[in-house]
Amino acid sequence: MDNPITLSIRDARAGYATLDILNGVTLDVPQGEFVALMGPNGAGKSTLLKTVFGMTTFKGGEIKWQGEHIERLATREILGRGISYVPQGRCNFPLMTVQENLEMAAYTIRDGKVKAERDYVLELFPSLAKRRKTLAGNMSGGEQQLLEVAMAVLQRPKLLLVDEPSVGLSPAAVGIVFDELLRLRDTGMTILLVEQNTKKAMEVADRAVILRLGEVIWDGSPAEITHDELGELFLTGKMRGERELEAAHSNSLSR
Amino acid sequence: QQEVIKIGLVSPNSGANARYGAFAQRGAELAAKEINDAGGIDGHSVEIIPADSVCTPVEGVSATQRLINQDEVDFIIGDICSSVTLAMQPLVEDAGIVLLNAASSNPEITYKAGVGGYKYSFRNYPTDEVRAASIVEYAADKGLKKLAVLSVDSDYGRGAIQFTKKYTGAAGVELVSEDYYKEGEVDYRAVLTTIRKSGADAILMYGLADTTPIIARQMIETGLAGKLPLIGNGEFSAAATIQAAPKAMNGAIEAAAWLPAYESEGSTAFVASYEAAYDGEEPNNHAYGHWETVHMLAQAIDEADSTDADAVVAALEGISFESPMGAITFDDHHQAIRPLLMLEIVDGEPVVTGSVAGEVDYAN
Amino acid sequence: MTAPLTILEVKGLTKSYGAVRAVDSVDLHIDRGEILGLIGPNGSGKSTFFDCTTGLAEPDTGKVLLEGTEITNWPLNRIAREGRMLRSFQKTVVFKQLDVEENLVIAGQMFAFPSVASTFSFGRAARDRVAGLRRHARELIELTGLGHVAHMPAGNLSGGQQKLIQFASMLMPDPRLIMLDEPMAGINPKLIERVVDTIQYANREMGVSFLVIEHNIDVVTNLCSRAIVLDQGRKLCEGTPAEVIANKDVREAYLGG
Amino acid sequence: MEFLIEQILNGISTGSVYAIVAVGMTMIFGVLRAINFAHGEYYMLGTFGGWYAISALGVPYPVAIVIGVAVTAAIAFVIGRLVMERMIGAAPEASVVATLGVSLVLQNSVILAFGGSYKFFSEGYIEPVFFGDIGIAQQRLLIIGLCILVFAGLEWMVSHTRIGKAMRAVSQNTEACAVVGIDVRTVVIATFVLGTSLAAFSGILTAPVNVSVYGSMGEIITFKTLPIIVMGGLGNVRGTFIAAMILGIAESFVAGQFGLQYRDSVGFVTLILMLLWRPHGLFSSHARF
Amino acid sequence: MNLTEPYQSDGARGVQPLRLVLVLGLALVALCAPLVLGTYAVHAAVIAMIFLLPAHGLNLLVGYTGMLSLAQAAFFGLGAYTSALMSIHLGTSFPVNFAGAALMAAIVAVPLGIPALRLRTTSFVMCTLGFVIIGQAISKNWISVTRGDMGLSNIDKPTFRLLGASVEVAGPVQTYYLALAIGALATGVFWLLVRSPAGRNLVAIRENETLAESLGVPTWKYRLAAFVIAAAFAGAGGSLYVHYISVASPLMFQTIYTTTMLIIVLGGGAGSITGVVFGAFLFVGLSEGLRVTPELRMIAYGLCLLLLVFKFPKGFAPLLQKLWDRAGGITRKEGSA
Ligand SMILES: Nc1ncnc2c1ncn2[C@@H]1O[C@H](COP(=O)(O)OP(=O)(O)OP(=O)(O)O)[C@@H](O)[C@H]1O
Ligand SMILES: Nc1ncnc2c1ncn2[C@@H]1O[C@H](COP(=O)(O)OP(=O)(O)OP(=O)(O)O)[C@@H](O)[C@H]1O
Ligand SMILES: [Mg+2]
Ligand SMILES: [Mg+2]
Repeated sequence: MDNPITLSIRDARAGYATLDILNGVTLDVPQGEFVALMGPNGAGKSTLLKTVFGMTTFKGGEIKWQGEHIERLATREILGRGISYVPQGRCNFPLMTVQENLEMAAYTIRDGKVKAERDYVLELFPSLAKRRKTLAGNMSGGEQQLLEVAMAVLQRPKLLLVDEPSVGLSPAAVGIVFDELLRLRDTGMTILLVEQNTKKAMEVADRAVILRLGEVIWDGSPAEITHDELGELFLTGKMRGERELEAAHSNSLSR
Repeated sequence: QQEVIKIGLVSPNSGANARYGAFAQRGAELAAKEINDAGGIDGHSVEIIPADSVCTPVEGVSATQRLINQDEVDFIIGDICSSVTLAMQPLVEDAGIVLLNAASSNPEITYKAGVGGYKYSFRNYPTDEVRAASIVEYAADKGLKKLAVLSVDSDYGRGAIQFTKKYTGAAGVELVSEDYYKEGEVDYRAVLTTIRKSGADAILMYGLADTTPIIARQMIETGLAGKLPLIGNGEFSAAATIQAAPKAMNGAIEAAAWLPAYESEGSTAFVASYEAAYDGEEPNNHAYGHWETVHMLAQAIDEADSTDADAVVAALEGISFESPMGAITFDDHHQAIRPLLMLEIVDGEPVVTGSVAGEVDYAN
Repeated sequence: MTAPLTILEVKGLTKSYGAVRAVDSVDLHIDRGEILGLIGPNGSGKSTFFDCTTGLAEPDTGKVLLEGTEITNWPLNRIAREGRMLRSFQKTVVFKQLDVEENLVIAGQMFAFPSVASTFSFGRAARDRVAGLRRHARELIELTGLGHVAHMPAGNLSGGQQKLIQFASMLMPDPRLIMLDEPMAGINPKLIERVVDTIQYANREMGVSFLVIEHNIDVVTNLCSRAIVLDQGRKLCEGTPAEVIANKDVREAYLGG
Repeated sequence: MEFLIEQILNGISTGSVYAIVAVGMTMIFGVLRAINFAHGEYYMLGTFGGWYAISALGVPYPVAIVIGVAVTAAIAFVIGRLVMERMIGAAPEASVVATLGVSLVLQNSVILAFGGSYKFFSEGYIEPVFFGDIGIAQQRLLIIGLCILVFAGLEWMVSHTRIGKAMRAVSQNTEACAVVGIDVRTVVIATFVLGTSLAAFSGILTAPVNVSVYGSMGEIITFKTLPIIVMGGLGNVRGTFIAAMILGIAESFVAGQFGLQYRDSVGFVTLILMLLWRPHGLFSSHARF
Repeated sequence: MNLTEPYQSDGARGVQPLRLVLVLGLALVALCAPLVLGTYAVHAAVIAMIFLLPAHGLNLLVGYTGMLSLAQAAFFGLGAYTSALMSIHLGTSFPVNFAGAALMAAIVAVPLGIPALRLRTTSFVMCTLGFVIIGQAISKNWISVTRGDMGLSNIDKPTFRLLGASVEVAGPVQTYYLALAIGALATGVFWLLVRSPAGRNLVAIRENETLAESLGVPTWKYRLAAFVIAAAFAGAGGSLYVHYISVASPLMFQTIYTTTMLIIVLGGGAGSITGVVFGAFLFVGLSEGLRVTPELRMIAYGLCLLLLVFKFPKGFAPLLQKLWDRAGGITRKEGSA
């Protein structure tokens, strides 16, 4: 993994209106890396993705994409630079059919390949193909989730920000989605994935980043951390070792 | 030091009826200017203080309250919409200020004024009763026995028809259909179509000046023009109206308090100076009415030789005002007794066929 | 070993939308004190099944009986109020502008007050009732670990936090039966453990029965005593989680080989 | 029988006018989720523009149409940038107050600017043509024709062009728009200008048969339009057309049979009856909870 | 965040001296106003308090239940006619007419509400607007009762009859105190209402109806209740109005009445009692104040509305809330945990 750094976040601080959520996040992502962002609920994972995509109030630090400052750009401009975002929760056009939603996904792209790609995702997710003509808003939760992933894929991003794609998906569907993500990674796409399904995330990701209270508290290869330790981190923000050290330390003081 | 005589003018300056209010205000201000240029009312100049009623009782009352308590006017003229005038009457009564109305047609206004009623309210505007009566008569003479009603949906339009019904029996005239249109209505085809079927001889209309041309044109469309004349009131005789649809307006019969085309030096002089003052805009009857009323008030003040309300009331009760249309006096309900012109449009020109000065009988 | 008393019984429930048969003559029963799992591929009709049993949607055919009384086509609110049978929604919903505590108090109200009319009273009695609800709410807030955000507008909380509010709200009235639509979706592993504990706690201590839709197989296995699999609106199979997972139809339809 | 035909004809000719105004409003509602209580004012502005062009500049009627629409579009653009743009994502209540404000300003500015006198619109093709006993002004036939053209055009635009798709998208989910790269602001402004221009267009088209031109003429149109857009299923182009025709014909019959004074209730009575029968409007599709 | 006003457990307990001063001060001002103000200003205050009643009702619908209803004007008119007809034909005294008007409005609201409440959002708005239009048509055409466009005129000033003696409340100043009493009472009742558990359920409905349903709240009953109560408030306002203005005519169904109520509530701050009370005085005051320029009046008013929307999108309520908090020595953090 000695590819050039494409996305570099330096001491980013951001939030909503007056309240700060991210207080100084630093993260460098090399081209073509698959990064899994994890952390307890409310840690700021979604906020981080939104911040990269320019949907929060930015409060300081810097975000560079392919060497260019993007922290002050409008969402559309960011999208124009090859960054796509799959938000958490419902984000489709409920009164349009699946077909139309997929068409809208490629709104900014004008070339012949769009149709072929649409057919590709439809055969990739047969349950969508079945519902081609159903209104997106009437589909099941999982079906909508799939639709949104499909929409992102159609945007041919260089960097894909995807927020909890596995929510509400059956194990089988989860498998398909992650296989697709890996395939995209192999085509050189950089992926920033937020997952609560840590097991699955650890399997597929090249690198795990753990966020807590708006700060990166752990950053390394999934191999270096067991599932239990991960849980510990979520709760206390500390690894086992550290806790014992501290205990010892405080003892020594109390003497 | 000559202190100014303040005359409050309550009229709609905004909303649907703003265009009538504008005429009223311009008429009144023109009169004030004329009076002041002639040296004022023995030395005192007069000032018109306008206040917006939006043609809504609550706004009208507020406007009046302001005129009385804030601007401390000596007299009030207004409003155009009857409901507002009715709401103003008790106020001026309590405040002891003379109210001269120059445009509202609801009979209540004077049924409740004068003897045993509001002491300070006067109306210098023909009642629709007189108008209605004379129109019915006239129609009967012309052999127009079956009338289809198409009037504006307001106290004016509805009231006029109520009075008409009072006189139809005697004159052997029948109303074959009744329709009332909302102010600002633009589509009369449907109702005109029905009227064509109804076998009426004429369309009886007490309407608004600027809807007459619409109706006239749509009469042409629906093939009524030339077959059924318009009779009643609605500035049929205004140049603009006739020119909008001459074919339909020919033969129209109107009973009007005043019309721009009326040949009398006072009237033509007014039209001239109005058009001079307001870059060529043709005055309408509200403009004239308020112009005339201000002059009448001035005369009353002059005769009373004071601005004291009771003195002016006395003066008005005894007044005999020489208007361009003829002499005007008030009956004991403070309703002006004034001439009403009957006129007919003969190939594109209004022709005065007579003048009536009926009185209201308050018996029923 | 006396025969367990069934709390909810559904007979031949069918619901179709145009051509789609979302739910196709499904029979199902829940015993008192049981935690039943409902799983199946996406679009297999689980949520629709919930909607039809809880009165959010009208079933085409079929019967729903709660402790013997038929509640088919009762409106949602009546089922909740009189049946004490509550449900959560797959799409997380909370009272966005109200703080967490208020969210829970509202959840408790219709059960603390006997009638609609009585809620219009503002006397001491009413205020005490509400105060009581508030205390109860505080307990549940602590139980679900939302203490530090108790007074924040629920709408500003993270996806997971909102799920927890939804869950806590349903514990406010002491319910008979709770139907959860993917309670674990988007909740972090550690919290999942806690929610599982809470569910089991409510089940043990408060005697609440559960019907749980869940895609997280681990959760289903260590939470549910029994699981039912839907596929394309039909009941595919039924049994202990272990049995169900072993079933080969289930493997290909749901677990993906 | 012939009477029936004539009333239907009257209805259609009225309906066409409503339709053109209403479709603009319904499209604006679509993208902003806001009822534009000032919509009638643009109808008024258009009429005034045309009237002024004719009476002051003495241009022929067709040119006046262009001028009227252009002027309105310009004003609408400014208002769009200053006011409507900020209504994106705002509470519906806010947009009610804002559009009421705009309506007051426009209406009374015109009253102030053009004074109180009567204004009559003298141009247009008002000579009637007769089919047997039934007469109708050429102008009305023109309106009916243009109305059909306008709707054909809009239908095509909404379902086949990018901007059309974008409009539908904006009306459904603005966050998703950001995600797929639709610029909500531009779409809103464009829709607003288009919608108001349609109102203006309708205004000038009807001016010759409606003759009278005055500052508050917009209000009555706004109120005619409101029930139509709801019946048509808010934001639905085709629905609006049908609803407008239904209302036009219904009004003609009521006016013809029961009397003109009941006409203005027709719109809302029909609406309420319709809503009792189909609470979600005639043509609206709505997603599951 | 003013929408949660009644429920924010506001940190400070016990009586806050500053607040006490504030409240007593306002009360004093209200009581002494007529002594210092001119008749015209007093009259304006009366108008404000008359509109306050339907505004409270509207606030209950928009601010608490989340239903934007334009029907308030219709019930206002209905109340006015009822009150007027009672005093004309039955010669009853003001309290009776007042109650009668409120009751009539409430009763009529039921059959109107039942169909209307099946609707949501815009459809509901239009349906309620329809009620006003239809109300106008009825008042114009049911001539035998309403005398159509002639209207009902010189209706008695509010009169009270106690054991033979009959007192008439004439003129702005006297009416001011009557209106003040009624306004204060109404505000008090409203305060209790929204503070009651029912009030909380209404807010729940505003926030998310389906969720409220799923928690056992019979939303339909509550929405109907809100609609009826709101109508009663409007009817009462109409009664006070007609006895003060002394004319009832179809003009009462003009849009200007509807918009005035709307602006008072939305501008004052939907969901906040203080906001609406403030709004009533502010906006009536504004429209009166602008009379200094008859021609520019409405234009200026319109511009003020735009300014309002942009500067205070949630009305003045949040501002007042801050003031109130400060008086109570609270500084509320913007939510953050
Ligand atoms: N729109 C918003 N306005 C105000 N505060 C918000 C908003 N969205 C999120 N927050 C706050 O930001 C914090 C982080 O939210 P975020 O959604 O980033 O968490 P998360 O890590 O994505 O959690 P989850 O895994 O549950 O999605 C939360 O505690 C929440 O209170
Ligand atoms: N209102 C509706 N109109 C049309 N089709 C619908 C409607 N509601 C549900 N469906 C269809 O019914 C099927 C079942 O939907 P449902 O939400 O019950 O699935 P589910 O089992 O909950 O799936 P998931 O696990 O993804 O939530 C879906 O295929 C959906 O497309
Ligand atoms: Mg998140
Ligand atoms: Mg589901």
